[in-house]
Order: sequence, then structure tokens, then C-alpha cells
Amino acid sequence: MLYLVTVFANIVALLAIAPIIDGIERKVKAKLQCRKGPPILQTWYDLIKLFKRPSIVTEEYSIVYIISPYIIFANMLFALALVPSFTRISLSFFGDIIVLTYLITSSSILLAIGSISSGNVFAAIGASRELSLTTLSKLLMALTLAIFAVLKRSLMLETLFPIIPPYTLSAIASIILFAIIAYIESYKLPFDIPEAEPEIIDGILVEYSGKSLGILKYSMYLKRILFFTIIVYLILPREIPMLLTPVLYLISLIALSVTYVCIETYCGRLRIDQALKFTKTLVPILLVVLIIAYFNY
Amino acid sequence: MAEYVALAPAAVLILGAIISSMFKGKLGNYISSFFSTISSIIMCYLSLNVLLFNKVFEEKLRLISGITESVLPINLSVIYIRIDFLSAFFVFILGTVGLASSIYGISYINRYLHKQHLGFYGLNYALFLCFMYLVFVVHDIFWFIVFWELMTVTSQFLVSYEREKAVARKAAYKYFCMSKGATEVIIVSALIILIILSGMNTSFDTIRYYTKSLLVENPILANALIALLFIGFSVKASLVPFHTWLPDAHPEAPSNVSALLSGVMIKTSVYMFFRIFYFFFEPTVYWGYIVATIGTITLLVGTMYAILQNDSKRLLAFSSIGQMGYIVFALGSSLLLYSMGEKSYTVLASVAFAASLYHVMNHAMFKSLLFLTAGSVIYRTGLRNLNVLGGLARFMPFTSILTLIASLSLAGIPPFNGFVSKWLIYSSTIPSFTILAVYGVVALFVSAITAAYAVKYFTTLFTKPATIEVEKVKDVPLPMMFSQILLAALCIILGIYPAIPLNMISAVSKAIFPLGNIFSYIQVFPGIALLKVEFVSANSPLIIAVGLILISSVVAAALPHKLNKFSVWSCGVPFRKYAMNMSAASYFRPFIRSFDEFYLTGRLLHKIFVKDFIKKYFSFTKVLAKITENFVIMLTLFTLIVILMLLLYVG
Amino acid sequence: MHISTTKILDSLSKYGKIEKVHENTYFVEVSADKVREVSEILHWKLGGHFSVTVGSDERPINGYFKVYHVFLMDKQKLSIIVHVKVNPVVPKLPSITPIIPGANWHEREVHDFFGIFFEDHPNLERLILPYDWPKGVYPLRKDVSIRGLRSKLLKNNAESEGKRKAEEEGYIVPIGPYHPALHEPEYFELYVDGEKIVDAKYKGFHVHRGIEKVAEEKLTINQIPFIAERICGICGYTHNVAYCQAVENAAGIEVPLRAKYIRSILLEIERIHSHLLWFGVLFHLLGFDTGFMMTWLIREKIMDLAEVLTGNRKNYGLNLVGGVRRDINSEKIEFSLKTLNYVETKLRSVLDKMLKLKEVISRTKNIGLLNRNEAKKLSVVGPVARASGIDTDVRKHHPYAAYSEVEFKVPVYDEGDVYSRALVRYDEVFESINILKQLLKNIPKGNIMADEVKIPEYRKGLGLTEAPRGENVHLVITGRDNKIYRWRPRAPSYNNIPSTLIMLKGENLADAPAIIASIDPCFSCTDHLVIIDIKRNIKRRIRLKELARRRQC
Amino acid sequence: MSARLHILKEALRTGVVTKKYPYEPVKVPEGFRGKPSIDVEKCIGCGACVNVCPPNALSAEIDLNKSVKRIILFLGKCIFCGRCQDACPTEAIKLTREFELSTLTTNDLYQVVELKMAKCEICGKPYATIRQVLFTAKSVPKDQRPLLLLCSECRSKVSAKYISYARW
Repeated sequence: MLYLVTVFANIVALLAIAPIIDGIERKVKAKLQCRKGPPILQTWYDLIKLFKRPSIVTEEYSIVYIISPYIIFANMLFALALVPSFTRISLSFFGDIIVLTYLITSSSILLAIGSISSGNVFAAIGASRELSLTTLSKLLMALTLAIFAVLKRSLMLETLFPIIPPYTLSAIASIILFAIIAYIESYKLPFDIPEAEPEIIDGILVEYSGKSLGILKYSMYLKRILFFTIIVYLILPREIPMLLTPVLYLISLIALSVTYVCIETYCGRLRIDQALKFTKTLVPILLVVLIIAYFNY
Repeated sequence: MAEYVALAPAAVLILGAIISSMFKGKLGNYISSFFSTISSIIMCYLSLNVLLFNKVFEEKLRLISGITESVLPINLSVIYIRIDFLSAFFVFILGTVGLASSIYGISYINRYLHKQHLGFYGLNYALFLCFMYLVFVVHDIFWFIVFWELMTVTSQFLVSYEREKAVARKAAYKYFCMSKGATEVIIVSALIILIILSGMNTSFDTIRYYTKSLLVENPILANALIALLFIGFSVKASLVPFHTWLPDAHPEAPSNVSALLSGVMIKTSVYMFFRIFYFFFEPTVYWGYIVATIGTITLLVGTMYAILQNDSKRLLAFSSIGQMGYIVFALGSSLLLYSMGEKSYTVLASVAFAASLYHVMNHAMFKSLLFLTAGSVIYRTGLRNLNVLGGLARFMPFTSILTLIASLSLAGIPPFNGFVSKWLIYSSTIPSFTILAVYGVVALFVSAITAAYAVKYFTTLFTKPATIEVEKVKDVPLPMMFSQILLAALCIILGIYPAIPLNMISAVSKAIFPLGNIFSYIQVFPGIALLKVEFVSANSPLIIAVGLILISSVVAAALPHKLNKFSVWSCGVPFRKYAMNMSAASYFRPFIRSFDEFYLTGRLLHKIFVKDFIKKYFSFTKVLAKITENFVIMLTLFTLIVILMLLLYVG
Repeated sequence: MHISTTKILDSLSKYGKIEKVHENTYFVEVSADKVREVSEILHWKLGGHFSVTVGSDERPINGYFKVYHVFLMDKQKLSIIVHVKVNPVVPKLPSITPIIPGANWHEREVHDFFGIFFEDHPNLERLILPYDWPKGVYPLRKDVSIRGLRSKLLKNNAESEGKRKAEEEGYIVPIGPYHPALHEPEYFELYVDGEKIVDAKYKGFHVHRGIEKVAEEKLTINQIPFIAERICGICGYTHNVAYCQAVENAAGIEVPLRAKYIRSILLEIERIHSHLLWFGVLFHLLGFDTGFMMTWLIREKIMDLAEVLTGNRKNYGLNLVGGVRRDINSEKIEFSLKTLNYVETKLRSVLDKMLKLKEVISRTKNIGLLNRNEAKKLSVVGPVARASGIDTDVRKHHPYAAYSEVEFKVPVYDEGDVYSRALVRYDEVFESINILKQLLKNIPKGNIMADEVKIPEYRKGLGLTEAPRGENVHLVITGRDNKIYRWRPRAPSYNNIPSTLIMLKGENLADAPAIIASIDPCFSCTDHLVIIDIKRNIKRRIRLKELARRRQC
Repeated sequence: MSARLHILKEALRTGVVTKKYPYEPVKVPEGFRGKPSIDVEKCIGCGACVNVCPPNALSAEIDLNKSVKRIILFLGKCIFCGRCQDACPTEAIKLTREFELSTLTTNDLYQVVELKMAKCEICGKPYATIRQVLFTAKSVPKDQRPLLLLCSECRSKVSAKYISYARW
């Protein structure tokens, strides 16, 4: 039973710090733009305000439009359960990488279905961009996971995590590539095309309001935390003592999010076809690394 | 009486066909649907008996010996019929899908009341079911080919059922020619087997006795035979080079027939693949590579073209090709992994074998449900064009929920059945670190595209606002609704409790799979089946997943939830419902644009192999026709040959 | 081939009486049937460009309607105003839009406000008045008073939306009145197929406040500059100066040189802060928010400078007819030179680095193209024209205020895409800074207000200035007892907005806001824009022919 | 890449520029045109500012039975142009450097100056404020000062009579 309790404790802790990490990001971004910036807990204030508001529905809506935010939130919770965060214990089983990719894809697919069925044309454009981007980034995700699987001869997150010890070229390359893909997946600036604010008025989230918008934003922050934890645990060596892991994990989490924000503040937004071209150029690189990993250099 | 029960479904169907062909009006349809429903129930009963209680049904049907004895040296009077585990598995699929589509047909076919002769439909439909059943069940190579041919003929009539539409006639003609060509190849290989190997004895067991060790004695002949048989059956299974007939044929047939076509008919060739590679010949490494590669190409081509389509049934037809790719890829990888021989690969080989069969069943279920829902949309609106349709969820709530279930299982979202079989395919191919790992990754990517066009199918039909005035559309009548619910229920049950289908598959694997029962390698949990590997942690993930979903939905329900309606936001201008919504064609325009090279090569190949080939073929036949008509040239040619023969004989 | 002024005037004299109103501005009286011929010669042959059409109801004076077509001849530094008498009983006049498509909107506005019917004008529908405005009531006619109009308004009949054909393929994307990308109420409707824009329309004039009618009826001559300044939220002072110059030209008042210098100084300050604002908006639309923040940080310094000089960040409120209300002492000049140096160094280091960023270039290079011929046809003005290869700048070709005393270069590029418009504005900011330095260094002594301001009645005057967005034209006819008889302000965006419809065709939907913003539209000056079409790509061949046919009109 | 680093260096060098406005007051340059306010002692109620105000923020109102003239300044319409300050003969109305106008009630935006009016000697109709009469008296030659005490009609009648007498 203790095992389940720790897993739930992990999830609750992650739920708490996700908006705070986003608050830190907004603060750092403001500093880089010579602004004072909102307080760190600002994201929490926004979420609470959104949760209080009732959500407004268009006449064209259908049931999917209402239930999809909650299923996405559940997907993210389940994904977080799979990944070790504050403690090393996590819910991983053989082949849970594939379940992870499925959860991420199904969450973006449900988001697309939900926003299309809101009937708004901007939501439809945002959703079509989102679907195009997800299919390609899923290919990249699949390739990186294949590289990890080939490196560690297993499909289980547990065995996979400290991928560094054999300091081979392909291990380091795969971590860097996974960081890039995490950047694309978490809709950081050059790739925040589905919610391109000035062009299609927040694309996907245009018709969501009140509580459902709050939950969608919350699951987006959780998704970012998910990717950060995977990257952090790829590097974190296994030997460090039990007590130190949560502190070290938190520090590296914040460091990683700050580096991502620094990159983000100095990039303009790419058009959808430019973004797709960029992701397509990544595919051959990944194949090359896969082959190198196969011969385990 | 017991030993004739195996033939009961066929007998009932033939009876139904004869009676229904006499009535032109609704009665024709009712009779044939009634008879086919009874026979499908019998089929399900038979196959479950075999699979779960491993009863064996075996018959020897003695025909009137007079006709056949004298003419041909082969004693055709005896038809061996046996339902062994493999054929029982496929008969079960035929039974369930047949049951659903016949009940569906009761009210759907009345749509053609004044346009077509319903009795003709009844006759063909019943015969089509009967021959498919016999194809699965017969254990005699000669009679197999006979029933295979008859099945193609009857399905060809069903495809061109709406005679007045030129498109339907052309599609049926194309389908008939291609499958006729394929069966020529099969007949040639069957003749070779009969003449050289089994000395005119046509039953499968005797053939198996000879062919089992053929690979070792005479590898060239064995490989030639496998190649011929593989090519012959791959046309019917619509694998890549021969898939062009399917996207034209399936949409033209009435929806419940196209459900049967996609759900079961293309599975007959999968049944024969299993027969060839496991029953007659031994699995070999290089055949594993070939089959896996063809499977991957098929799933890539099928899915990439499915995303382009704007016609509901054409999209589903292309997706069938894609899913067939998955099945053949899994089969190929099981062949390869088994024949690699290493200890660690046997686990993966058995999982791949199970995955392939499991995906056959899943695909039959959700694809036929998708075709039935497309049919109910056509029944109500008469339209197949996705650009125009939309916003039907409000008018047809039940159908929209059922389509949601079907498209989510097609996309492979966890709680539904598509996920488990695809999950088994990946977990058997990716960790194998052979070329299969790359194929597995490509399959993973392609499954994202499948999810994409599943979204496209569901949203354009039901949730996206329509671009035309959709008049008062009611939901579908009861029989159609019942069949859809039946299939949807099966989709969910197969998804949540994989134990049921896996038991069936283990029975099949005991019979023909060299590694014996697959349960020694798979640990089954509700919702997911895991490989028995050393460090599998004891918890069952799905329960926790379901727990989390429950918690979040409870939290959501707890918070006050007031839904007040407001008009769609369109920047302050009055929202014009019909003008301002996105058409299906422009759904994945950026994605399709970014894969332009892929489609260009597709178009190029199509031009070279199909268009030019047909042009040359026609010009060649014209020339040939001219020569043969001209008497003088014929005469000179004939004399020349005779002289040549004489010279040879003398020399 | 430089055509001399005299040669132009001789060729025009055979069409009608020429009357010199004030230094290098000529009024040519032309009969109705000759209008097309004259405009053809002026716009296409003699190298001038059509600027504005002004209608005026002069029945109380000479019993006729009058239509003035203003042409500016850049090379010869001349402004020619062709005016035609229109008899009030049957107000009809041949339209010049077939020759100069740019005059399309101008003639529709005259039709809206005066009821003058233009023969074979392509689409003489209502442009500005709302669709529930009563038929036959032409607001700018003298006999119509603004009081009591509200009761006559028809009930609001929303535009009926026809049912579309079934197999439409593309769809409509409304970039409507309230859109985060564009900070003013304008309404573009883009016909989109996939992500490609096929066709665009503009329905606008949401914020028309009828200032011309208010100015004629309620305000005195010296009160109008304050309302002129509030025509636009960014470039208000140019309208103020243009109006004052129009009245000064009409009345022949000589403005002291020091006042002219102060006016030019503030005009240049306004140009710098307007261009920096535009750069900020462009970076924001391209998603590069840091650029947005940094450019506006520098712009704050310019706003503080304006606050010190005039007492208010934006509404300088400095001009009266005949001069300026506030003087600049040496301490203020010192402060201005210091801020200018700071701004110049900051801009040199930051702004050109931002323009060289990869995504900024890739999102603006050859996007929203407008070639030289299209620009000439629509007679676009300001940076949009200069980016398409047309060298027009009122400061150089029709010098006003103190611009004849300073040297400066007019940047001209000829790619005609969003990036070249950005470069034009980038060079202009530095040109303005060096103009300001010259003005501040050698500002002459003297009083800042003309000593006696006497304004005779029924005199015509033309005021020209170069606003940050293009050339600004004010035509004024002075009236009796300290009031104006007719005042027509024409903001630069009035000519530029129709060109966006050409720029948008064939572009990506994601670039639409950047393209629309590239002409730096000031909608409160011209207010507003319209709608869409759906492209069917199933029957592509038939559809294109029909689209081509429709585009000719 | 170097361009981005350069911008980053530039941004860090300029540091934080924004201020927490409501808590840190914004200092305003000395020539700033803020909201006008009328100095009650100096105002003579002549109405010069009312004529010259572009948006009619200033209006005058004569209350006959109480013979009182009110000058009303409504800050809601005022555009801070300062024309009233130029036109005022006694510099009663001046622009302060105050610009924060937000209030909960609109009547905070009104400033009303009430001045007693002088009644005409002959017809007894109030014609001008007392202060205005005193102010004009300074610039009128001594002998015509009595005329100032009459309203404009009576004065024109009296002066007309006065002229006709003079001619004979």
C-alpha cells in the first residue's frame, strides 16, 4: 500500500509545483524584457480565478467539447504517475514508454476533437495545425524512444533512466534530441502555433472559458513538467542518496525551465509549414543516431 | 445428425438465397436477412464450441459420384470439411460481423426499394456469406478454389448493386479482373502441388504431409510455390502493389455489404497466409523479412492516402488497407522472430503471432462498425461528402457516440480494443532490435496518422458545423441501431478484457503455432497484456489509470458547473454558421503539404504501372485482334507451326 | 524627361481657365466631359499622382455642386486641382475610376455625402454610411442639419446571408472588428482554402464620427485644429499642421520662420514615435515579444521629450492658424539633443539586430507583395509607395513648414514586400533624427505667432504634410463669421488600405495580420474594411475563370 | 545567434524599466498641461473662456430670479488644451500639473463659480457680474463710467439719445 501512497504523494506534489514553475518562467521572461513581471504565484491566481468562473458553451457544441478537457487532465495525471519525480518509485512496467507516447498523443488528439466541435473556425484552424504538428512530433518521439530502448535494451522507464553512465556519443545525442522535442511538444515560442495569439486568437483555446479553460491550461503546465522530469531523470545518476533526490530534482527542474525560457524570449513564431520543415529535418538526424546506438558507440 | 451440423449454416444460407430471389420487393430482403441472421448465430455457436470447448467438427461429403469420376483423374466426389481452431477463429469473426450486417440490412436495404431488385440482393448476400463460410471451413484444395471463385463472383454483383451508377460498374469490373488474375496464379500453384507432390489427392492433410518437409528437400520449388500463393492471396488482401481495387469497390457496395467486405472478406486471404506459412510450410527468415516489409509499406501507403480522402466510405476503405498492413506486418515479424531461433526471441515471436490474430478480430469489429455508421449517415442524409456534412451529433446522438467509440478504438486510445492489439505489435517488434525495430517505429508514427484521420472522420461527420442546411434528421431505426450497439459493445469488451480473445488465440496457437501455447509468454491484465519478462512490477496499471480518471471526473463534477449558451465568437461580426467553418479538405493541408514528395512518388508510380500499362495492354490487344481476324495470316501461321513440330519430332 | 511647369500649365490651359490660388497651387476649371481626359494626362502622362476627390455643396455661393480632383506633381513641385461644376438638379459626373482605380473610394464617398452620381463607376455602393441610414439623406449637403437625424434612422436590418452552394470547399475567416492582432476596429474577411488566402474584402468605416459636418456647423476656425489633432490616435499633429497650413494658404497669412521650425521639430518627433510604435507592433505580430518591449522602451524617451516640449505626450495642442502657442527655450533644446543622442545610439545597437533575426526575415521577406504598377494604379502613398519603388515625399516635393531649410535623403526600395516597408521606416527614423538635429541647431529668433490673422470668406486652400503613414491632404474653403465653409481631411491610410486586398491574395493565413499591419493602417483616420469568398478547389478550373472575371470589376 | 546574444546583453544592461505605478508616483515635467481649476477670487465671470473652449467643457448659466451667474467647468469634456488659460483676462483659470481624474461620483468633475450679478438701473434686469463691471470700469474713461451701470439695451438707448442731443 505504501507504494501507492508514495505514487499519489508524488502526483500531488507535482500538481502543486507545476503552476509555480510556470510563474517562475514568466518572472524570468519579464526580467529578460526589462519588465518587473507578475508575482511568482500569478499562475495560481489565474487558475483559481478561472476555476471559479462558469464555462460558457456555444450553440454548436457537442458532448466531446465538454468532456475532453477532463480526459486530457486524467491522461496527464496517469502520465505523471508513470514517471519518477520526487522519489524514484514510480508506476513503471515493461513497455510503459509506448503507453506514455500514446497518452501524450491521445491528449492532443482529444484537444483537437474538443476544439473542432466547438464550431469556431479559429478553433478548427488551430486544431488542424495541432494535429499536423502532433503527428510529426510523435514520429520524433517514437524515434528517440527507440534510441533509448536500443541503448538500454528495454522498454521500461525504470531501467532506462540514468542513461548517461555509458558515456557513448549516441546517449548524449539522444538526450539533446529529446530536449529539442520536449521544447517542440511543450509549445514554447517558435512552436506555439496552435495557440498563435495574434493570428488566430488563441486558436485551440478560443471557445473554452471558465473552468474548462482552467483545466486545459493546468494540463498544459503538467505536460511541460512531465517532459522536464523525463529530461532531468535521464541525467540524474542513480547513486545519490534518497533524501537528496527531491531537492536535486527541484533545482534541476527550475534550472531547465529557466534555460527553456531564455531560448523562448529571443525567438519569433514560425509559420506552421516552416515548423513542419524544421521537424522534418530532425528525422534523418534521429535515424543516424539510431543506427549509431544500434552498434552502441 | 451431429456430424452434419458443420454444413448447417451453408444449407440454411442456400435455402434462404433460393427463396428470397423469387421476391422483387421488401420481402426478398427480409427473407434473406432472416436466414443469414440464423446462419450467423449457428456459425458463432459452432466456432465458440470449437475454440472454447475444443470440440472438433469433421465431415466427409460424398457427392453423386457419376459426374466427376469419369472425366478427371482427381476423385472430386469427396469434400473434406473440418472446423479446426484456425478456421473456427475466422468463422467466429464472420459470424459476429455477419450477424450485425444482416440485422442492419433489414431496414437499410429498403432504401433501394424502387431502384433495385431486392430479391437479387437477397440471393447474392446469402450466397456471399455461404461461400465465405465454406472457404474458411473446406479442407480440400480443389473445392477451396471453387468456393473462392464463387465468393468473388457474388461479391462482384453486390459491389455493382446500384447498376445505374457507372462508377459502381467500373469498380466492380476492376475488382473482378484483379481477383480473377489472382486466382489464376493460385490455380497454377495448386496444379503444381497436385501434379508433382500429392498425386491427385486434394485434401489439405495429405498436401501438408508432402509440403512440410519440402523446404528442406527441394527449396527452389517450395519457395516458388510460397511465392505464387503469397502473390495470389495478397491481391485479395489488398497489399500495396495490388491494393488499387479496394478504395473503388468498397464504397460502391451497400454499407452493410462493405462492412462485410472490409471486415471479413479481406481476412480470408489472411486465413490462407496463416495456412501457408504455418500449416503447409515452415516459417523461414527471408520470408519473414519479405512479409514484414510488404506489411510496413502497406500500412504506410494505406494510412497516408486515407488522410487525403474527403469521402466517408473511401476514407474507411483506405484505412482498411492500412490496418491490413498492420496485420501482415505482425504476421511477418512473428515468422521472422520464430525462425531466428534465439531463446529471447521466442517470447516476442509468440506475442507477434497473438498480436496479428488479435488485430484481425479488432479490425473486423471497429471497421465494420465504422462502415455501418457511415451507412446510417447515408441512410439519413444520402451524402458521403465530408466537406458538406457535419453537425449531426445533435440530430443523431446515439450514432455519434457509437462512432466516437469506433474511431477512438481505430485510433488506438487505451480503454478501447484497438489499443491492446497495436500495443502488442509494438512491444513485440521494437524491443527486437532487428530491422523490425525501425518498422515498429514507423508503425508507431503511422498510428498517429491513423488517429488523425479517425479524428477527421468523427469530427467532420458529427461535431463540426455543417456547411449545408441539415433538415430535421432523426436517428436510425431500431434494427440498424441494434447492430451498431452490438458491435460497439464487442469493441469495448475486447478492449477491457483481452483475456477472452487471447484464450481463443492460444487455442489456435496450440494447434498450428510451433512454439505451443502463447500464454506461457503473456501475462494478461484487464485492459492490457504484458510480456512475461523478469522485472515486471506487480501492480496493474490500468486499475490505477481508471482510478485517476475517476478522481479527476469526480473533482470536475464537484465544482459548480453551469452551462450557459452564447453565440460562437467571430470577432464581433454576426457568426454565419454555414460560411464560417473549416471544410474537411483543408484539415491536414499543412501536414499533407509537408509530405508532398511521398504523394508525388505515389502518383508517379500509379501513372507508370497502371495508366501506361493499361494503355499498352489495350493497344497490344487491338493489334492482336487484327491479326487473329485476318484469315490469311492465321492460316500461314498455323502451317508454320506444324512444320516446326515435324522438324522437332524428326530431329 | 523633366517637364517644366509652364509646359504643364499650357497643356492644361486649353481645357479651362487656370487660377493661381497660392504659391505653386493651381485651380483648373474643367467641363464635365473633359474630366477623364485631364485626369489621364495628369496621373499617367505627366508623372503626377491622384491624391483626393472632394465634393462640396456650393449652392448658397454659386448655386452649383463642386467636385475637386487634387493631383500632386512631384517632380515639378506643383499641386493641380481640377474642379468641375455639377448642376444640382441632375447631379451626374463621369467617373475617373476606370482610369485611376485608386479613386474608387473617393468617388463613392462623394456619392454617399452629396448624392452626386458617377457614371460607369464599377461599384457605386454605400461606403461609409451605415446600412440603416435613410435613403436620399445626404449628410454633407448644406440643407441637412445634424440635429434631428436620429429619428429618421431605419430599423436595424442585419445583412441577409444567402445560403451557400452545397459543395463549398474553402471557408471564411473573419479578422473582425475586435481582433487582438489589429488594435483598431476594422473588418477584413479572408476567403481561405486550407491555409492559403484566396480572396479578401474590406468593409469598414465603423468609427466614422462625421467630423467634417461637426466642424462646419459648430466649431470656429481656431477650434478645429484641436479636433483635427484627434483624427488619429498616433499621428494627430500632422492633421493639425495640415489644417492650419490649408487655412493659412487660403487666407494668405505669412507664418513666422521660428513657428515653422517648431512645427517641423514636433512633426519629426511624432514621426519617430509613430515608426517605433509600428516596429513594436510588427515584432509582437511575429511573436517576438522581446522586440516589442525593447522598441517601446526606447519610444518612451521620445514621448517624454514631447511631454517636456508641449506639455502632453501625444496631443501637442500647439498650433493655431497663423503660428504656434508655445516657445522652445535653449534649456529645452539642450534636453532634446541629449535624448536624441541617447535614442540614436540605442536604436543603432538594438533595432537593426532585431531586423536581422532569422524568423523575422523569414516571416516578412517577399510576403505581401505590391509591385510598382499596382502601387501606381491605386496611387498609394508614404512608406508603402516608397517600398514599391515610387519616390513620393511631400517634405521633398512640396516643401512646407521648415523642410526647405534642411537636407535629408528619402529612402526608396523596390521589392514591395513587408520587409522593404520595415527598412523604409528604419531609414526614415534615422533621417528624422538628423533633421531634428539640424532644426534644433539653427532655429532662428523671432516671434512665434503671425501678428494679424485676417481670414476672408470663400477662399480655397490646400494643406499638405507628410504624415508617418503617407501624404496628408486637407482642402479648406473658408466661410463667414469665423467659421469654415468646407473642410475635407484625407488621411494617408485612405489610399493605402485598398492595396492590402492585393497584398493578401495567395498569402498564408498566418501572415495576414503582419501584412495588414505592414501598411501601418490608421483606421480611426479612415475607418474600416470587409469580406470574403470561398474557394472551391474541387472544380478548380471553372472556379478560377469566374474568380478572374469577378476581379476585373 | 550573435544577434540574439547582443540583444540579451543590451536588455540586461538596461535593467528593469517599469515602475509599480499606483505605489510609486510618476513625476511630471514642469510644463505639463494637467486639469484646469478656476481661482474663485480672480474670476470675474466674463465668459471669455466659455467662448474659446473647443469641446464646450466650460459653460455659463444665468439664474434670473436669484440674479446669479454661474461658470461651470466639467472636467469630463475637458481636453487639457489650455485655450481657456490663454483667453482669461484675469488669469483666474489655470492648468495645474494634476492629471489623476478617477472618481466614484461624476459631480467631483464639476467646478461651479457663482457670482452675483449687477442689476440695470433703468429696467432692473441683471446684465453682468459686479466684478466684471468693476474690472471694465478701470479701463473706461471717467465720464462714461455711469453708462456701465446700465444693461446693453438701456445703454444703447441712452447713448443714442446722448448722441442726438450733441448734434444740435
